[in-house]
Amino acid sequence: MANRVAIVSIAQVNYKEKLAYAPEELAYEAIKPVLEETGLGFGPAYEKGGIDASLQCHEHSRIMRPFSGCQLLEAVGANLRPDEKVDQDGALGVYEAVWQIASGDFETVLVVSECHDSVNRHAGNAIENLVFDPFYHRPLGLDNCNTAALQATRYMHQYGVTREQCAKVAAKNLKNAKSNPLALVSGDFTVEDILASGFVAYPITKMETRPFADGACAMLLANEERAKKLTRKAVWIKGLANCCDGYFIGDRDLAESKALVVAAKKAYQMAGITDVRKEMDLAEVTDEFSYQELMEYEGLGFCQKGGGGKLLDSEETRLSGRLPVNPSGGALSGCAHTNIGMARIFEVVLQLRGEAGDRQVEGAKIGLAHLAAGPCGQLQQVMILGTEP
Amino acid sequence: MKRKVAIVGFGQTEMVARSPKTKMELANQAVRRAMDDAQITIKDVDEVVIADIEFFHGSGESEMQLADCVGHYMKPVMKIETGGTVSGSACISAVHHIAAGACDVSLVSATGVFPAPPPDVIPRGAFLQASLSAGMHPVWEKWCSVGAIGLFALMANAYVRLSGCTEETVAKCRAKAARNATRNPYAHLRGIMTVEDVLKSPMLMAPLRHLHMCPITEGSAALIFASEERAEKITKNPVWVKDVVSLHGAQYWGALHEMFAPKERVALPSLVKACDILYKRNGITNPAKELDVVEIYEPCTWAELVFMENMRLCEPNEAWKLADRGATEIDGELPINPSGGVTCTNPGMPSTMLRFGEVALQIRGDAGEHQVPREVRLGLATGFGGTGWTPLMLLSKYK
Amino acid sequence: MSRSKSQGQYEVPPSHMITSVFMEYPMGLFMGKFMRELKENARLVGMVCRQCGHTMFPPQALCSVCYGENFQDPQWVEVGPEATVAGLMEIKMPWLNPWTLTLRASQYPVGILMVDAPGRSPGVIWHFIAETDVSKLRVGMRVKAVFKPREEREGLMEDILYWAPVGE
Amino acid sequence: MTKASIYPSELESAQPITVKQPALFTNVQYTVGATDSRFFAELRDRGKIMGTRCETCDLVYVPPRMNCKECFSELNEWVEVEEKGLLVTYTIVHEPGIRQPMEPPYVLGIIRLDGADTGLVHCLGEVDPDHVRIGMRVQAVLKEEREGNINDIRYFKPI
Repeated sequence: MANRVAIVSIAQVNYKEKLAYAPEELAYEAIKPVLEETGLGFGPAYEKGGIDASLQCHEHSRIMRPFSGCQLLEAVGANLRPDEKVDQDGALGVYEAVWQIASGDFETVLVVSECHDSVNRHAGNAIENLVFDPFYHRPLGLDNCNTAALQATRYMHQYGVTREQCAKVAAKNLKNAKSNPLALVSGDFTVEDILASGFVAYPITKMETRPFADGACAMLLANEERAKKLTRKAVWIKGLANCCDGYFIGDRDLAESKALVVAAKKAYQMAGITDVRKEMDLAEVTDEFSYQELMEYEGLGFCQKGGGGKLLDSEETRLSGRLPVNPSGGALSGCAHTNIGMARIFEVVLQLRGEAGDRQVEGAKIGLAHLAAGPCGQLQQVMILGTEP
Repeated sequence: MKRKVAIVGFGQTEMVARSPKTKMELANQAVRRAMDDAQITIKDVDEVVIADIEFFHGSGESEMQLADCVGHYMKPVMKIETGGTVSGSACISAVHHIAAGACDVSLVSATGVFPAPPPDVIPRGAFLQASLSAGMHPVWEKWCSVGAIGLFALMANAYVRLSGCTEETVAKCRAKAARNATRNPYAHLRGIMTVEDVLKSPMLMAPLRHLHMCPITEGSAALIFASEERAEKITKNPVWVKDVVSLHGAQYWGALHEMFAPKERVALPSLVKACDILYKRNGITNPAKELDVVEIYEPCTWAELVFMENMRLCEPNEAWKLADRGATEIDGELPINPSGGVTCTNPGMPSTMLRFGEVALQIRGDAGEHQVPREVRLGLATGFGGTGWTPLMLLSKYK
Repeated sequence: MSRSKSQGQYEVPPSHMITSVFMEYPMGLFMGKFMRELKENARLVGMVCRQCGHTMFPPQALCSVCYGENFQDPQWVEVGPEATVAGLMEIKMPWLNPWTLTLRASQYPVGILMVDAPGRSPGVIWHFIAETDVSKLRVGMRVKAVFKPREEREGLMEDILYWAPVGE
Repeated sequence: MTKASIYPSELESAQPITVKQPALFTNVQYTVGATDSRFFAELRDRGKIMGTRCETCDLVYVPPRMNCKECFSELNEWVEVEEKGLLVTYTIVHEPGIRQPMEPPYVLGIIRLDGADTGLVHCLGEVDPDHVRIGMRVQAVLKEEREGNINDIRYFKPI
């Protein structure tokens, strides 16, 4: 990238239920460590030196409150200061902040993502149903899970991927999560345990879905000059891209993600990556449902089309493998909805800073953080991060 | 900004109280008109920024729903959700993307469609007022639902008390808006209105009468931004984005006491501060002289007067005198809201973008019957929303 | 395959979505204390920012004005129960009760109240004024909160019945 | 990273307070637009399933679309497609949820009708969930009394 941008500080709270805390209180638990680490504060608007701007990520449809950005204003120091609200995953907030800084308008931007999944614990699948078409799809009770199941069946049928291979993704990630103190669920589970956890929608079982959680994540991004002054552990954004597929799931070939292929190609090009399998040290991908990780191996070019199951079986993507995927335990170990992608970036940054504790990937210098959002992963985003600009 | 950015296309649908079209159909129509205006096709568009508060549509994740009809299928998309400011914030996002080199052509789309329960279950007006109030704190402020009307009634009261502005002058101001809207084929409330018509309209909350408050409008708008190199290829008349400033506020309306319970002058703090910053950054010392046209986001008639003062277009408590002598008319010395403004058309999500787009039309000289009759070189557009937030865009004919 | 060209809109009923969905909002630690005090003691509590003296009403962990932290040793203060009317709204339209989604109307006007507080700014609240004849009300008049009896209070703003004018 | 909370223990030890409110949009009507109204009117009045065709891309969209997402051209050529088609994919829904057209467990599928290039999402009936296979032929079963919505198709059944 011509105008270099780095992530200079990160913090995240764990994923336990936090109904005792208001959204701004929860968010500030993640913001405070960032302020402490960088020693920065919220100065007068459009004056350089402190935190220039804030960017909130909060999906208002998940809390049924429009302009939900209002809630976090105090915590992100937004009163009479520049502030933006991305109504999508925190990963898109990081994407937006990168361009805000690269545009030259701001030098530092604080990105905060907050989500209480427990707010809608009485709402069942109603919130997810609202994403679908009000004429053709909502009346059929569609939600994220049963549409994901439609995709899973198609994908498995197309490429002969087995239910055991999907369950193995969950087993791998939950095992990785054992050394992640933020994780909600972790442990040594067998493929049989996971397959026996009961169907949510065939072929997806309960343990193959993301446990709902409450969480907040904060990151400070800075331009090159400021980043170098603020930290010796800057993690650089080397490439980033997102791409949106069509809305009607019946239009799409659900066995592959065209949008991911487009996003990955663009991000690799920006980062100067020619052979992702050789060059990438680790990847954090969205595994809201276990089968997604296998499809994403393919879309990201870690293997050939249809080779996701085999790549997993080769053990290359486990923690000690050549290309560890989801060393954090992924979303399958628990994640709040709006944080799914941002938590992936968080883990990659932690790994590249060498602060991942027992799950540290030795010598990690370049990592990939991926987000899939929307019905059957309609929106895909790829971000390449590195220890060198 | 690292690169120059220009507006190259603007499109809007007809604005009506209730549209027979779906949100997707309206969005598609506005996007087509913006692309026709720029004479480009969807292939020329690199990315889309969606401005939406899909809560008002009873939906979720609307950037997914709009993919096929707005045109970000197989393209990058970003969705911004602030408040009434949302399309302004989204335009600023697009400007950032282009300035940073993320893309060369960015399309911003905003659509306001307001489905409601069957009228015998809940009347539409009360329901929409409740949807606005749903943005407030669930215990502290939401319960009594005074919302925007309450806030602006208080502001109007305070302004009358401090400035001595008469009800006739404000009605005159409203009649000016109606006159301008009548010349704007896309405006919602069109038709000549007399001072008497305004003064006879039902009282909502004294001194705010029905005609003083913005209507509920359904419609869509789209703006296309491009980098310097592309803009000059696309059009002979790019409208250059000189600067953008955006300021937010506090969570509770209580922080806006300078607006509804002021001591000397009514002030929207974010607007005062944002204008100070923008003028300073751009060397504007006498905004009333230097700006050729201003589009203000005025949710009620009084807001136009108050915001003029906050923008330093005149002395505090003096705006009504300017309006009274016709200075803010389309052919006056400082034309304000030649489009008819928000009191004549308020589709919610696209409202701020309409201000930006209308200034662009004026600078291009393409505003047709509501064109300001002089050379328009520099124009300023404001937005309003959330708990008193302000996005500003300064647009210029010259680079 | 039969083919025909499109002609305008067809009459079909709207897509009608009925769902009964409840959301559970977390009020938070600081708002929680406000609600408990209101319910149990009919007291209005706020905070005064330790950094800038701004009155935070309702209480907040972080100051709206100076973004200062106020959670270590928060400066709790009693706010009210008296207030000065700063503005009046005579609500002429019925509005929706967010707890039941049914219409309600009030015989009382709503006032924007500057509640007495020890900080450098007043607490701001909007609430009913117990006077149906608006001509008797004026900006600057003093009012006092009248609470529901203990057994009817739930910790909500509705626990205050209205604000009654204080005799001068 | 998991430090003790930053907030006063006096507040944290209290019972958390939440408020339960109904979501506002619990009863809402969506106006059916120009394209969709024709689909539902034809389904109701003639029992036919219609799509729109993009001449440039030679694609037939079911449900009908106002514009082709590939080339963005406006679509106004209507074509009737068959009531029979191929099951592209399916799932067996086990979790109860809102607006489900049947009691779980039930089968939800995507059906590519003969003459269409896209799939229609709907549920399957008159079938043992364990016997559902991708690629099986299915046929729409319409309601006798139709109102003009997607549930006028009761379900698809195997042929």
